[in-house]
Amino acid sequence: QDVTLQLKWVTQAQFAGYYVAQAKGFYEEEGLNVTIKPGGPDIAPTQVIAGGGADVVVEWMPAALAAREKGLPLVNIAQPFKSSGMMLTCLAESGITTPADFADKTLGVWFFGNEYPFLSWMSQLNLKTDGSAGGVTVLKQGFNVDPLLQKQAACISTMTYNEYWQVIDAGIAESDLITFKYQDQGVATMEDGLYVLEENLADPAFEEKMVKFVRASMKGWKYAEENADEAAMIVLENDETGAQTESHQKRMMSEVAKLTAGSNGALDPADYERTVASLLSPGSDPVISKAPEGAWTHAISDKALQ
Amino acid sequence: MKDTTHTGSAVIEARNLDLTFQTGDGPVHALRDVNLTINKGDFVSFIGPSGCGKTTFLRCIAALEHPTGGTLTVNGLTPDEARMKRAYGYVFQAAGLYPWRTIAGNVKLPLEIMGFSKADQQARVDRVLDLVELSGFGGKFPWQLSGGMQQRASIARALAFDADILLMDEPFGALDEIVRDRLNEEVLKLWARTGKTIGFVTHSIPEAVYLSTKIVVMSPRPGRITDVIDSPLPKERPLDIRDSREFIEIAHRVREGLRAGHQDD
Amino acid sequence: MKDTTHTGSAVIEARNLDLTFQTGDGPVHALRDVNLTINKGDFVSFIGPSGCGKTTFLRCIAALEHPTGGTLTVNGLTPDEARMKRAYGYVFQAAGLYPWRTIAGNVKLPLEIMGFSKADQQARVDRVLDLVELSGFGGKFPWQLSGGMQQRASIARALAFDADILLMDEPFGALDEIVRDRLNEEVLKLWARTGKTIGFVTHSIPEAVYLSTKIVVMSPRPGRITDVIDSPLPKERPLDIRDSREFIEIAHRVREGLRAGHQDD
Amino acid sequence: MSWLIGATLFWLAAWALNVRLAASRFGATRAGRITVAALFGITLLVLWEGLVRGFAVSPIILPGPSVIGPKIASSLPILWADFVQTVIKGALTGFAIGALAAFAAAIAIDRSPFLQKGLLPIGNFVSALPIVGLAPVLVMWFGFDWQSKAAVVVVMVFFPLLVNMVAGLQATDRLHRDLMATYSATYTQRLLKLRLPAAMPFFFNGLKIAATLALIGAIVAEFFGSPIVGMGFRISTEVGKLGLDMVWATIAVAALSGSALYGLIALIESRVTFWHPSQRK
Amino acid sequence: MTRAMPVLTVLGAIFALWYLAAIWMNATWVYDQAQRAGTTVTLAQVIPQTMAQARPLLPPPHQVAAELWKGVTAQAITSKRSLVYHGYVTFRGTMMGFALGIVLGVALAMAIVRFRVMELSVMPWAIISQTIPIVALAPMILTVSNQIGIDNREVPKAIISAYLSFFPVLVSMVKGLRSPDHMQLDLLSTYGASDGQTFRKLRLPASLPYFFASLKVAIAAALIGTIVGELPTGAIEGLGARMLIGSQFGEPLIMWAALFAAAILAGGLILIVGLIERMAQARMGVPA
Ligand SMILES: Nc1ncnc2c1ncn2[C@@H]1O[C@H](COP(=O)(O)OP(=O)(O)OP(=O)(O)O)[C@@H](O)[C@H]1O
Ligand SMILES: Nc1ncnc2c1ncn2[C@@H]1O[C@H](COP(=O)(O)OP(=O)(O)OP(=O)(O)O)[C@@H](O)[C@H]1O
Ligand SMILES: Cc1ncc(C[n+]2csc(CCO)c2C)c(N)n1
Ligand SMILES: [Mg+2]
Ligand SMILES: [Mg+2]
Repeated sequence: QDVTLQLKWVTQAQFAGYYVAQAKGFYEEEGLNVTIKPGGPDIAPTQVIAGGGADVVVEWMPAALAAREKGLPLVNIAQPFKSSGMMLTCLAESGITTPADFADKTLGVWFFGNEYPFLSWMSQLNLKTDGSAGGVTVLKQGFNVDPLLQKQAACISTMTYNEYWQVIDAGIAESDLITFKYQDQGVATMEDGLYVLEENLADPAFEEKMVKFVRASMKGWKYAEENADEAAMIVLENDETGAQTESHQKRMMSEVAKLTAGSNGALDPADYERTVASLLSPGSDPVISKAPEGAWTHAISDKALQ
Repeated sequence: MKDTTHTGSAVIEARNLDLTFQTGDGPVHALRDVNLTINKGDFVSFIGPSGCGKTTFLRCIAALEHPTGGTLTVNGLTPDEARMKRAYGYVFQAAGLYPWRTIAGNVKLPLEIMGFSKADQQARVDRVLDLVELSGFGGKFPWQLSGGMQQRASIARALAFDADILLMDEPFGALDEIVRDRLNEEVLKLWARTGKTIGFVTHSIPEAVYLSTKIVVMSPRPGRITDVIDSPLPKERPLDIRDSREFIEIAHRVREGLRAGHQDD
Repeated sequence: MKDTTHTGSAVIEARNLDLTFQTGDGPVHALRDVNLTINKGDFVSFIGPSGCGKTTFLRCIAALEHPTGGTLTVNGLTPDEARMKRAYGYVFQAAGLYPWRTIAGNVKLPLEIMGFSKADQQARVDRVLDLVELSGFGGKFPWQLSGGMQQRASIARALAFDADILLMDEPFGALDEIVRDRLNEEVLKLWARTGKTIGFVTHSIPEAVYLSTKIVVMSPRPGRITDVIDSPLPKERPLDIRDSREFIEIAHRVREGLRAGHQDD
Repeated sequence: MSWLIGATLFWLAAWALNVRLAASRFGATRAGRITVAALFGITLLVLWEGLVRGFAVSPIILPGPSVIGPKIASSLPILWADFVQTVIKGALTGFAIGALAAFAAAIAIDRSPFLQKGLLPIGNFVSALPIVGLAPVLVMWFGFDWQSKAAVVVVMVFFPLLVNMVAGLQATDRLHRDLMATYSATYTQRLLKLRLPAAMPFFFNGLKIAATLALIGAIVAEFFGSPIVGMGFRISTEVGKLGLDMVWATIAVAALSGSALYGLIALIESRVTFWHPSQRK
Repeated sequence: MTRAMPVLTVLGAIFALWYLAAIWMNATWVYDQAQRAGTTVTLAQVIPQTMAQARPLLPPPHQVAAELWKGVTAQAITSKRSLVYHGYVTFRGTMMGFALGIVLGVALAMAIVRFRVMELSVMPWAIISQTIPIVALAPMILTVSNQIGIDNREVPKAIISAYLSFFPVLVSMVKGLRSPDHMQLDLLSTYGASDGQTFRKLRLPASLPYFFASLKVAIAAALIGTIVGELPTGAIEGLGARMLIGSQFGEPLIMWAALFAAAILAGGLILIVGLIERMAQARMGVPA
C-alpha cells in the first residue's frame, strides 16, 4: 500500500519520527510503502494535498483550520507534537522584557500560513500589526536569523529546536537573549499534526491505511525520542541537500523530543479547543471566523494505538 | 512613341503594359503603356534614369511583379507559367551569393531546387564555373573572392540550368571600369556562343551601346519607353569599337534620349 | 616612373611616400614610393583599379592614415598640423550623413565643432544647401532623401567651412549617369568659382578626363603612380567636350595606362 | 463538459476571425493589430476558464479568470500598496540607479582601452550569471525594506546595460569616425555628437532586457525577507494561505506593470532613436 | 598575454576591493561581540577575526575558495555533500530547460514567420509572458504538474527554465528567419522554388547565425530559471537548494560556495555554447 507524506519543511530532525519509521522498517512491517516528500519555502502542504500530491501532510493547526474554512476539508488524524516550539527571541539590548514592551518595536514573523499564532497573540495583546503608532512593525522574516544578528529586528520568530540555536551558534550568549514561548504565553497553537482529506476518510481502505501509517509513525517518533542521536543521523542520511550538519541535527532532535514527549499520537481535545479559541479571539483580523466542526477525529489514532 | 512590334520569333511580347504600385502615400505609376517585342537571340539593353521602371519591367518578365494592365507573354505563355518551365536565369545587381554556401554550392542551388541529378549537378557546376573562368574556386566561400569574381559566380549560377532567357539587372554596377570591360567582353562571347535572349539593365551608355542589338531608352514618372534603337554594330565587337564614329553616334543618340527624359522633372 | 616635382605654389607634396599595413596575414604594401606635387587650384583625379591605394593616399593627405616612409607636407605643414587648421573638406565615397540629424543639422555639424557663431552657422548652411540645390530640404532626415540628394548634402557639408583643400573619394559612384553629369558640371563650376584645390578619386575614365587639370593613374600591389597626365582641356568645359577628339585621346591614354596596370596580375 | 466544448468552440471561432482579420487590410493597421492581439488574449482567458470549469479544478489550485477578476476589483488598495512598494520603490528605483550607473561607467571606461579590455570580458561573464542568487545576501546587507530589493535590481541590470552601452559606444561607423577626425573634433565633441547618439539603440536594447529582469529581481528578493507589503510578500504569503485568487491578482498586476514599463521604454526608444532603420517604416 | 593582462589587473583590483569590503563589513560583528563581552579590540586584532568568521557578512575570497574546494574534493562526487553532484543536478535541469526552450522558441518563430495571424496574436503575448514573475508561478507549476500526474520534480524546474530561455531564441529566430533580403528571396522565386524549399535552402541557413547568437543568452536564462526553480520547488537538490539551505541554516559559506559554483557552471556553459557557435560558423564559411 502506497502512502505519500508531504512534510511542512525541508528534511530535518523536526520530522525525525517519519524518517526513523522509514529507516527502521516500521512502515514496511505494516505493509506500507511510504514516500516522504520534503517541503520547502514555497510548498504549502495544504495545496499539495488539495492537488492530490500527497495522502497525508504534516501541517500546523492554524493553517489547516484556515484551509478548512477556505473549503479544503482537512481533518487532523494524529498529533505527534504535544507542545508548541515556537517563540519570539529578542535581543536583551532592545530593552524588551515583557510582551508589553513590543509596542513600537520591529518583530520578525514567518508568513506563508505560519503567521496565525502571532496574529492572534498580538490581537490578544491589543497591539496593532498594520504599522500604526503604538503597534508593532512586522517584518516578513526570511529563512534565517540574520535580522536579529544585523539588529534589523528587535525580536524574531524562532523554533526552540532550530533557529534559536542558530542565534546561539552565531555567538550571542543566552544571557543576551530574552525569549517568549507561545506555550508560556498561553497562545500556543498545535504544530506538526497529521492531516488528511475528509472525503478520503469515508473510504475504509484508506482509513485502514492511515491507521497503519499513524501506528508506524508513532513508533518511529517514540524510537526517535529515545535514540536521539541515531535518529539525527538517519535524518542526515535523508538530507538530499547535504548541507545539514550533524551537531545541529542532534541538538534539534533532542529539542524536538521535548515537544513530542507527552503525546501518544492522539490529539488532546483540550489542546484543540485552546487553539481554536486563540484563533477566534477578538481582534481586527481573526484567523477563522467561526469554530470549525469535524476538524479532527480520534477514529484513526484510537485504532492505531490499541 | 514608336511601336516596336515585330512578328516572327518573338520571345517576349509586352502590349500596353501598365503597373501601378499601391504605397503608403498614394499609388506609384511605375510602368505605363509599355509596348515591346524581344526576339529570340536579341541582346536588349534597358537604360534610363533612376526610378524609371527598368527593374520593374525585368521583374514583370520574371513574374516577380504582376502588371496591373496590358498583356505580357513569354514564349507565348504567361510569365508565371514560363517560370515554372525554368525559362529564366536572373542576375541581380549585387551578386547576392548565399554566404553560407561555397561558390560551387551557390551555383548548385538552382539545380538542387529544380531536381537535377547529383551527377548532372556536378557536371553543370564544373562547366559553368569554367565558362566564367572560376574553375578552382568552387570550394571557396563568397567573401574569399573579389567583387568581380563574385559577380561572375552569380552569372554562372544563372547559366547553370540552361534558361532560354537571361535577365541581368545592372550586373556590373559595382565594378571598376577595367574589370567591367573584361566582363562585358565575356558576356558578349557567351551570348554569341549560346544564342540566348538577354535582357540587360545598365546605367552606362557605353556599356549599353557596346553590348546590345537593341537599346531601350526609358523615362520616368510614369515609366515609359521613349526610344528603341536598333544597333547597326556587327556581332563581332572588339573593345576599341567604342572609339568608332558609329559607336559615338549611337551613344550620342542614347544620351540625347536620356536627357530628354530628365528634362521632364 | 615620372617625377612630378614642381616648384611654386605647391599645396601638397609627397616625396617617396610609403605605406604598409600590418594585417593578420602579413603586411600589405598599399603605397610605394609615391611622388606627387599638387599645386594651388589644381583639380587632380586619381584613377586606378580597385585596391591600388587611391583611398589610402587621400586618407594620408587628410591625416587619417600615417605613412610608414617618405614625407608628405600640406601647405608646408604635416597633415596633422594642417588638419588642426581645418585645411580639409573630405567627401567620402558613401554620403555618411548622421541619421539622427536633419540635413541642415548634418551640414551644421562641422561648424558646431569648429565653433562658428550661431548666426554664421545658419547663414553658411543656407548658402551651401543652396549651392547644391537642396534649399528646402534642410529639415528632412537623410533617409527621406534619394541617394543623389544625400551625396549632395555630404558635399555641402564639406563645403560649409571653407577648407582650402577638398578631398572627394568616389563621391558619385552610386549615381546614375545623368545625375552624375549634372553634379560633375556643378563641381566644375564650384571649383572655377572658389579656386579650391581638389583631390578626386573616381573609377570613371570620362569623369576623370572631364573634370581634371591633372590625372593620376595608379596601379596596384604595391600601389604606385604609373602615369600623371596634365590635361590640355580648357577651364571652361561644356558637357559635349566629351565628344571632342582631344577628350577621346586623353581618355584613350588613361585607359591604356589602366590596362597596363591590370596586366600585372 | 459543456464548458470545455464551449471554450473550444470559442477558440476556433476567434482563431478563424483572427485569420480573416490578419489577412485583411484592417489587420495591417494599428487598431487591427491591437484587435487581433486582444482577441487572442481573450481567447486564452476563455480557454482557461473553460478548462478550470470543465475539469472542475479546485480554486485552491488554479482559480479561473472569473474569480480573479472580481478579486482584483475588490483588492485595489492592497494591490496598489504592493505595487508602490515593489514596483515603484524597489524595481524602478533600482532600475534607475542601475541604468544611470551603467551609463556613467560605460562612458568612464570608454576612455580607457585598458579598462575596456579588462572589464568587458568580466562584464560579459557577470551578465550571464544567475544574479538572483545574490538576493539573500543583499537582503542581509541592505535590510528588509525596498533598499535591498533595489540593490538586487541594480546588480541585475547593471552588467547587461554596461555591456550593451560599451558596445554601443564602439558601434560607430568608421566613416562617421573619420569625418570627426577630419574636423579635428575633441573627445567630448566626438562623444556628444557622434558616439552617444550612435549608442542609443544599443542602450535601449539593454534597457528592454533589463526591464523584465528588474521586476523578477525585486519580487524574488522579497522572498528572502520584506516588510508586510509588496508583491513578492503577497505572493509568498497568499500561496501559504491558499489565497490563489490573490496570487493571480498580484501576478496580473506584475504582468501589467512589466508590460507598461516595457512599453514605456519602447516608446521613449522610438522617440530617441527615431532615425534607426528598425524604427522607420 | 596582451589580452589577459587587463583582465587580470581588473580581477586583481576586484579581489583587493573584496578583501577591504570583507574587513569593513565583518568588523561590525567583531566590535559588537567585543561590546557584548565588555572588552575592546584594536584594529590589528579585528582584521584577522574578519578573515575567518563562521557566519561572515561577506566571506573573503580565500574562505569561499576553501569552501568550494571542500565541496568539490572532500567527498565522492556522487555524495549529496558534493558540489559536483549538485552542480550536475542543476546542469541537468538547465539542459532540459534549455532544450525545451530551444524547441519552443524555434517552433514558435517558424509559425510566426510563416503565418501572419501567429505573429499578430502570439508575439505581443510572448513579450507579456516575460513580464510575469516566473517565481510566482513556480509553486503553481509544481502543484498543477503534480495534479496531472507528473511527479518528477525535474519537470516543473525544466518548465520554469524553458519559460525564461525560449524568449531570446524566439526573438532571434524571428529576426533570423526574416533576415533574407528581397533579392535572395526573389532569386528562389525565379527558380520556382516551393515554400518548403525556400525555408530549407534560404531561411533556415540564413537564421543560423542569429540562432547561435541567441543561445548564449538562452543558456544563461535557462540557468537562472533552474536556480530559481530550485529555490522554492522543494529545495531538495541542486545549487539553488544549496543556496537556500545555506541561508536557512545560517551557513553563509555554503551559500557563497553554491553561488560561485553556479558562476563557474555559467562560465562553462557559455564557453561551450561559444565553442559550438564557432564550430558552426566555421562550417558555414564565416570568416574567422
Ligand atoms: N515594391 C514597390 N513598391 C512601391 N513602389 C515601387 C516598388 N518597386 C519600385 N517602385 C517604384 O517604381 C518606380 C520604378 O522603380 P524601378 O526599381 O523599376 O526603377 P529602376 O528604373 O530600376 O531604377 P534604378 O535605376 O534606380 O534601379 C520607382 O519610382 C520606384 O520607387
Ligand atoms: N586599414 C587597412 N588595413 C589593412 N589593409 C588595408 C587597410 N586599408 C586598405 N588596405 C589595403 O590597402 C590597399 C589599398 O586600399 P585602398 O582602399 O586605398 O584602395 P582603393 O584604391 O581606394 O580601392 P577602391 O577603388 O576599391 O576603393 C588594398 O589592398 C587594401 O586591401
Ligand atoms: C516560507 C516559510 N517561512 C517560514 C516558515 C516557518 N517554518 C515552519 S516550520 C519551520 C522549520 C523550523 O525550523 C519553519 C521555518 C515556513 N514554513 N515557510
Ligand atoms: Mg533598378
Ligand atoms: Mg577606395
